[in-house]
Amino acid sequence: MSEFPILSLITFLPVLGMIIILFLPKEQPKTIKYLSIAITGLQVIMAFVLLANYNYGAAGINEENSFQFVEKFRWIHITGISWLGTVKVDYFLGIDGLSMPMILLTAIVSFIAALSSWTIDKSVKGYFALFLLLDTGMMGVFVALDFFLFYIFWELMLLPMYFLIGIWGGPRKEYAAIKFFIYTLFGSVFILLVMIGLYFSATETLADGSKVFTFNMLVMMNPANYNSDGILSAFNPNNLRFIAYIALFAGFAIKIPMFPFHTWLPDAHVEAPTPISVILAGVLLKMGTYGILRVSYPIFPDITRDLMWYIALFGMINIIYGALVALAQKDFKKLIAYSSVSHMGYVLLGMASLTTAGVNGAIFQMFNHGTITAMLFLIVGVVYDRTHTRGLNDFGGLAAQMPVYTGFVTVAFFAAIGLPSMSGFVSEALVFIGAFGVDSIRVLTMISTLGILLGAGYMLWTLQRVFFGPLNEKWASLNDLDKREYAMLIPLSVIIIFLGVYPSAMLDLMNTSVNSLVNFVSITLHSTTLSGF
Amino acid sequence: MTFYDIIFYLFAAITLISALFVVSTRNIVYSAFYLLFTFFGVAGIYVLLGADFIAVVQIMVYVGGILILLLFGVMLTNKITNVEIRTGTVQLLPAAIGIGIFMGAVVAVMIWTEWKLEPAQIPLTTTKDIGHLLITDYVLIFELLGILLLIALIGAASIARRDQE
Amino acid sequence: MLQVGLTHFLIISAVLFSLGIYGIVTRKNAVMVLMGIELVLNAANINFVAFSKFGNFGLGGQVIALFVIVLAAAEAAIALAIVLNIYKTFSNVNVDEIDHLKE
Amino acid sequence: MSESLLINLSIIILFLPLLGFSIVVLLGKRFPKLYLLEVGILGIALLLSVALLLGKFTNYMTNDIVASFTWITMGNAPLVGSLNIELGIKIDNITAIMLVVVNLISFLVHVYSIEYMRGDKRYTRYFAYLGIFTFSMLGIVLTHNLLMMYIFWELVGVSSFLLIGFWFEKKSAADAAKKAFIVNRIGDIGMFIGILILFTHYKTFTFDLIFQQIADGNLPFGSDAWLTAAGILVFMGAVGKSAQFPLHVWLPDAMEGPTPVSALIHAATMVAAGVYLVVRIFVMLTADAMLVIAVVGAFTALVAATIALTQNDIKKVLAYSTVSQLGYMVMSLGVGAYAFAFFHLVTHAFFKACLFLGSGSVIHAMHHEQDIRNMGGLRKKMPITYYTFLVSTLAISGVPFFSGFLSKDGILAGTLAFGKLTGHWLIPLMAFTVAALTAFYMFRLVILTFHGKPKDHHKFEHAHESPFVMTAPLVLLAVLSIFIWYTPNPIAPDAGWFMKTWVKTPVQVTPLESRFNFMQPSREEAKVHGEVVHSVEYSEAIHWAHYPAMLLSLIVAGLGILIAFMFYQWKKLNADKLAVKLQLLYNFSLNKWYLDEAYDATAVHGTLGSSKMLAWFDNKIIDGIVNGSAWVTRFTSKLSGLFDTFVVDGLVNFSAFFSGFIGLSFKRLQTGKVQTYIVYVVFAVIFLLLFLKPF
Amino acid sequence: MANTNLYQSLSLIVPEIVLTIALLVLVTADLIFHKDKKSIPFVALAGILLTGYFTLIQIGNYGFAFQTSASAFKHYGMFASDPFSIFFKVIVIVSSLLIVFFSFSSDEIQKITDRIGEYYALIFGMILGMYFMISATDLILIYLSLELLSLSSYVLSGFTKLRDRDSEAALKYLLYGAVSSGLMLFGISLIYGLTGSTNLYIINSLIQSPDVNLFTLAFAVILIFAGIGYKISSAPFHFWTPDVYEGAPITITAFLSVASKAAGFALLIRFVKTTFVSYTDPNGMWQLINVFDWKTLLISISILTMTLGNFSALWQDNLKRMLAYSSIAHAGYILLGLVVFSDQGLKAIFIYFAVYMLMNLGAFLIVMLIANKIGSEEIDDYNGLGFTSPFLGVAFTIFLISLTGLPPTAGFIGKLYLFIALVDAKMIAVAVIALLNSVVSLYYYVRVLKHMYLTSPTKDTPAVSASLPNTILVSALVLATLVFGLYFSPVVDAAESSLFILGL
Repeated sequence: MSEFPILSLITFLPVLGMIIILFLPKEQPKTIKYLSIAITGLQVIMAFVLLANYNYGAAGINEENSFQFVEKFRWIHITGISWLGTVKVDYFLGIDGLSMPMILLTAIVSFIAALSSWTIDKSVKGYFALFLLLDTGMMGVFVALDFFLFYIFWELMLLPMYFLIGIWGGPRKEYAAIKFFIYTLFGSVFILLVMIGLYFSATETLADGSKVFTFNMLVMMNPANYNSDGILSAFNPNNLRFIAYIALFAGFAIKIPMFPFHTWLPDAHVEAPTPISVILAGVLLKMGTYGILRVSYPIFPDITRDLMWYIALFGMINIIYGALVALAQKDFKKLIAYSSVSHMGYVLLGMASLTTAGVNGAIFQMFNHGTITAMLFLIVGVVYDRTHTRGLNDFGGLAAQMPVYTGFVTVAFFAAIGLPSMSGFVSEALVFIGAFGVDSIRVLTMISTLGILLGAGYMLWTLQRVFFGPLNEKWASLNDLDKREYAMLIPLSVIIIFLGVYPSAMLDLMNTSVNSLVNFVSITLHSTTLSGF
Repeated sequence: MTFYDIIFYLFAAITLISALFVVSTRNIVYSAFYLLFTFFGVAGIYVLLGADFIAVVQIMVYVGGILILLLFGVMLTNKITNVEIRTGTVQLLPAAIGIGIFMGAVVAVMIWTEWKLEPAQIPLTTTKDIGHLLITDYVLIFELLGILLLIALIGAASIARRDQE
Repeated sequence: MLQVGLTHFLIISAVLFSLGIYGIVTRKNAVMVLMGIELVLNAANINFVAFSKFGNFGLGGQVIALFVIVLAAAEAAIALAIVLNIYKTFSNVNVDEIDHLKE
Repeated sequence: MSESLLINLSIIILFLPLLGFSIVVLLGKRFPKLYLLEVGILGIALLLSVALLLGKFTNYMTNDIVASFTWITMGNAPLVGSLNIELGIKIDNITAIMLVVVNLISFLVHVYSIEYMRGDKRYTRYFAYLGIFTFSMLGIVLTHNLLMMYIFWELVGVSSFLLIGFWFEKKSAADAAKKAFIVNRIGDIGMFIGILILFTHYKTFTFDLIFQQIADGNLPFGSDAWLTAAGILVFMGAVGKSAQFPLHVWLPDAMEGPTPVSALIHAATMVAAGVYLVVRIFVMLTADAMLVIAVVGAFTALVAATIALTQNDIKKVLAYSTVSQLGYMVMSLGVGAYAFAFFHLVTHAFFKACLFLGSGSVIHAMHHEQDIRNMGGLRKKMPITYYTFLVSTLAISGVPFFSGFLSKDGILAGTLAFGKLTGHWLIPLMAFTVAALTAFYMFRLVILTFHGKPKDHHKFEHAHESPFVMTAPLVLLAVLSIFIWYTPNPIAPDAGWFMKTWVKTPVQVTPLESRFNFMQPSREEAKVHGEVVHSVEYSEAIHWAHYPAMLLSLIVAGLGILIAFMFYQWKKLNADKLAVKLQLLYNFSLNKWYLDEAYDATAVHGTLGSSKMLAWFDNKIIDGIVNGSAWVTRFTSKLSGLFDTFVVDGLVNFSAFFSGFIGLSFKRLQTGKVQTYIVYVVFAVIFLLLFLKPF
Repeated sequence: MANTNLYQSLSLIVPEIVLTIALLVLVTADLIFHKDKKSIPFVALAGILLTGYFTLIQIGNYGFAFQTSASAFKHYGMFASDPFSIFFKVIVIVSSLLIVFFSFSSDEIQKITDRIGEYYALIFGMILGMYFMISATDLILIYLSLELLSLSSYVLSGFTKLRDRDSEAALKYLLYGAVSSGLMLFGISLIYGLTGSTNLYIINSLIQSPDVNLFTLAFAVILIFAGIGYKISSAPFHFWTPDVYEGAPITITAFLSVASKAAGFALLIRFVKTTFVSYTDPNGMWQLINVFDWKTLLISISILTMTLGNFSALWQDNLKRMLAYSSIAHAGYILLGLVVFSDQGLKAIFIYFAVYMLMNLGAFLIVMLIANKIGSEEIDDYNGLGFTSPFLGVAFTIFLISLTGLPPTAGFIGKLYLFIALVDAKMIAVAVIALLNSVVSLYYYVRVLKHMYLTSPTKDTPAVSASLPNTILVSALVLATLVFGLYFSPVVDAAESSLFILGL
């Protein structure tokens, strides 16, 4: 364990940057932009420092001593007159195989998004201040191990996001922003409720032997810590674990977004400025699935097992539904938004399998979708910056005019389709391998494979409509990519291809944790026979 | 029926009938005068209840103070040239229904409740005892009431006085 | 029934109370509304005095009644001041027409 | 040569084209001459693969050389144990031969393209694409497991997509590219599910490990039905890639790509990958699966042949011919004639590449005229092209002394034997019909193109023989279509070294009861892996079928050629009149059995329609009541009545509406009249009293 | 009453005495310096600070004052000084302090400098009323202190006389208040009839006997509740609130929405706890005497209140009015703390109030500062203000977010503890309704943000900048809102130690 509080640093560095920015005069937009890029860049470096010192063999999940870079301080500790009044909230950060990929993703996507924010010219100061605050919120969610802390970070991003969409967004930005806000808040109040319920159901035994209620997630994962009469305790015959699970799941599902809670996504994406779309699709959506894996799964393994089939069902619906709706879109960004719905379905499906391959695939897919979709949105941004339109039918033949750009587009599109040698393929394949191995969801998996076909359908159709065919004369003077755009697109392409060829670079990170998680969820308490792996 | 009863019914009738006129007469000045009778009636009831001091206070404060204030209010807020100072009424029907039900409920409560009844000796004059109570048991309230009056004075004065312009 | 007891006084107070409320909600003129309020307070006072007599609660009830009377005076003073103020701004004191603040 | 050297060699061969691709893509803009590097690389690859072939055949004729590494480790998975995904290379004789074939044709196409594509504005890119294709194709050839097969399978799909859509400014080209990719994906899904079934059960993708377990009696999910299903599903991949009915529709459209590409990808190599896949999984095919494969192959061959009869585009004819021939190979595998299928794959690769390149030469000469009705008489203008084309035509028609005769004859014998052993006589019947049709339409093509009088004199005047870099590959390929390379005896296909020593039918691993009876080797034969595997019964049947098949095939081929001459050369018969007489059949054939239209009406429109409906549903219903559209939606939903129950109003929007409604009603309470408020209070007191019911 | 007792009693009401003296000094000062009244606010400030000081040193000095001589329950007085009361008194005095600061810079108040003495005197009257309300354990004292508070507020809400709406607010408040207190008085008289006493403790012990008439008791309680409910503006007794809040000067609106409400809640809690609770079990759950179904009443009232408040607020275009409805909604949330009938719930109320004071006063302060400049509280006039006045915009954003109850602001902690109490009492359904309500509330709070930030500023959009003192004041409130959102131990500790209510 490192003595150096690197997790705190990586989380709060952006806030520091935000404070500096707030003191900078707003007449110096360049300084602000450089500073933000530097800060996010530093974050990337730190993420890689983490990676370099990462112990691949430590599992995490439910064992505190196998978490890494742990920082645990007493944050709020109130000793009440009665046992009930005691409140314990720890400042508890730590990472394991579930969070490490997400930290990398957040750092990288934030950096790219910061680069992509260069074109912002309205209220630059406010924009980057909010942007960095958002960054902290996202990073915090992935490193927090105390539920309370987790929730605070979770909610912390709402407001910056609202403003970032609402102020710098498109024509219907107000509607999209409030829709995003309300939807996610609606989801998070359920999370809050379950959090409180859990708080009352599990107690932590302190060093002095006294028992206190706590928000520590790891404590909540151990069935032995539950009181016999806690409302969310499995020992309590009248427990509300099922309902709580549904509520928690709904809260996370809205973020994913899972059908039928997905309708905020297209609006938010379409209206958001490019970098924010990138962040939204690249990182925010992952928080939903991450939450399920981090919170729902280990705390409610019993219910998870019971509901496996339904999660898989929703995964399947997401895949097929998202793809079909994407097929009908005429707006470039909307199309990609719906493709996100479809792709997040794979994550759900993989998670639902509760198998090593499936969960590995799911997390890997989270990372890959983050990079791929980020790239897709950047691509839309590139063309939108030049033409100020996103209508798929307004283009045509851009490949001839912008060959390099089209090259990147092809990489991104084929990655989205799940072409082998690109990262998306490995994760989707693992998801299918995992899900197919489970008897109960095999049929759903088979139906889900249709998503591969439909995905190819809408992506290639888009490719054809926008880039192929005769060149639309309107765009005969478009320039190909500039240096900044290269700087955004090249790293992502490299990541996508590198992980497609050498997926172990990422998979090894999470492997131990995933096995531990699967083991924990599928075997603890009462083991059910699961065929597959 | 004893004499006491007859007196009671007399005062009761004065109180209630005049109260009814208070709330139903359209002429405000008449209303104010009917209110005078109501207050007298209530004072009589106090006497019947052995509360002589209260009865006196009732007459002095209510009739001598509040009623005069109200009359001032009537005069100041209406043009005197208008002989008949009339006022309209609003939402008679819903009010009548609601209040009817309400009155039914209250009266029912009053009748059906078994109140604590205990024959007791009430001293003929209560002034001294009330005075004693005011500076012992109720001293806090008594003092507070004083401040309340001060505040009321300040408040009424400050809000009613003409602005210096 | 005819023998006058506690209930008789209470009924008077109940009716007086209700009439007071009736006056409050039906009269347009603010001063009239104030008269209704006075009726309500009187009704409560009758209760206090009657209870203290028939329940042998001592003189507490009478003292309370005394307080209420004083309070009523104070309230009336302030009320009249406000009504005068209203008259200055609205040129009338019809409660139902003073409804600029709504929704 | 040691094993590790062979492995290293194969790896070098595999990655050389990728290297070329990367260099050309990254630097092609700055150094336009880099295409030569790509050509050179292919040349080296060809030399190396020949070396590899020699090494393999000299030292390890009967051994397979395998090397693998762990690509993904998933550690010690709960309930499963250690879980890894391995990738690797397996070099057996088939691989070695395929390497040479692929590299040879690819090299020739590269050379050919130097001239053919000259002047194109994306000239270097073209060569880059060819490189990535070659890399992907070699990956398919070399793989020792299903996953890698799938990976490269998709990669060739993409290269094919890029090359078909190379002239993406043409809408038809872009359409064709998309169609090819998507239609292929349909098959790929099946293949993927098949792979999943196998992996789920065996926890490995490696062919040999899977086969070993099947041979040990460990069937997927314990039933041979699953094994059959897995076989058929994996075969679906081949249906897509090898353009088998009903997924063959993409291949003719793929002719929108440059002609050398058609030669390389859509005739010789990629489309044969499907056949190669079936060859690879041949040992695990059950009787049912084989029957399905045989029927699909035979039907494809027939359908494509009938369509080819009436096509007027030179490349379309060849495309349908390719489909037809691929059907032949697939059918051959289905009937158990494993070695002949592979043999035909090789021979077909050469002569069909030659035909395509020849047609390219013609098109080049005719300034991109592709309609054979506008050609004619080119024999004199382009003699080299003509003669190489003729040689290849003879080969494909099954005329003795040419390679096609050898492989085709074997297949026909196989079908006959199959008919005899199983009673499925329809398959040989179709096979022979196809043979006749093939001879007919191929000669129709030759006659209309090269014989007779020129129809378009202007173009004819300008036509000329192609330059050396184009004709040299033609000649080489034509030479390779002669029997001598495969067997010393021109009428005994299985007498030659190709069939005797190089390629042998492997022992099936499926349970005995789910195999065809005749696929069960006698006990002694089974002992020696890789030796003769057919049962005595089957060998006898083949032997019996050999001469009748040869005779029959000669007759039908001759008949086909004769009729073609009657119609087009000597004009003894009038094709147009016949077409009018058989209007219905003619149109059916000309319009490709209306399959494209049928797909368009059902699958394409169905998907697009449902996607539009869902999008509408998503936008209007799920997202529901949005600001102004709230009332409209409600109104329409009321009108239709149908959707009313389905109004899964977006929660937010619904609640927005709902809260607005509540808010408005509350708002109305606030009248601004204080007496009203007091009335509320009085009512509230009464109500609360009743509500609490304290009595 | 024995004289020995009097001294002890006096020691318990020191803050009230100081307050009274301050009031008198203020009035005197007003008379003396009638030419130049600049010093008056500082006298008031000093009085409040002194009172605050004496309130704080009262911690630890707990007991009953003014015990009734004639009673058999001699040790119960009509005034209780206990941790509970100190907490609420601190809330009241801190908000009073803030209100005085507000008044310094309020344009409305600056325009009535000639009557500034009366203004502060009346505020002191309010404070005194609240102080007694918080500590009173006798129904008559309750009634009179409530009236003292009310009378002062009636006058203050119409004090400035600058616009029609001032006097209208005063009249409405007066009539509504008079009727409500009349009802309450009638209810008190019935209780007096049933028990023969107005002392809450005596009533408590008497209604535990089985012969009490439940219907009459319920009737009386509901009437009394009407009086208290009007003070805390819970539905359906809230109707005056929006009109008065909109009409009154902002300082008074703010004061009413926090301090007056706090006093009302203190009164309600003490009334319920001392009168209707038989004992508190070791888990901190209060055991209600089975004479009145407080639980049902309060649950329905609180749900109704928050729903009505939130949903009505959706449609408001005037910020003061919107905040009025929002304060109604908050009253609903706070009532939930009482609904659980446990120490946990009480603690939640404490925390909520502390937090609510900060954020609500902060919001009002900003509305006031902006109104000073643009002369309007209409939401449409806020278009683009976030850009032209970044400091106030950000501060307002934080207050509104806190009012919504989102982390990392103090508002979240308030809500969190409330829900903790609810979940602890297994009242999940109620908690869900409350949570959904807070989602609804997001709409209208964010609507303000929308106008401030999502609408671009025009040329006419003024730049509002705060003076240095106001900047400090706003910053302090913002800081407190954020700090308590992240480190809430002090608040919770304070609440924890204030749980004790004298009596049972």
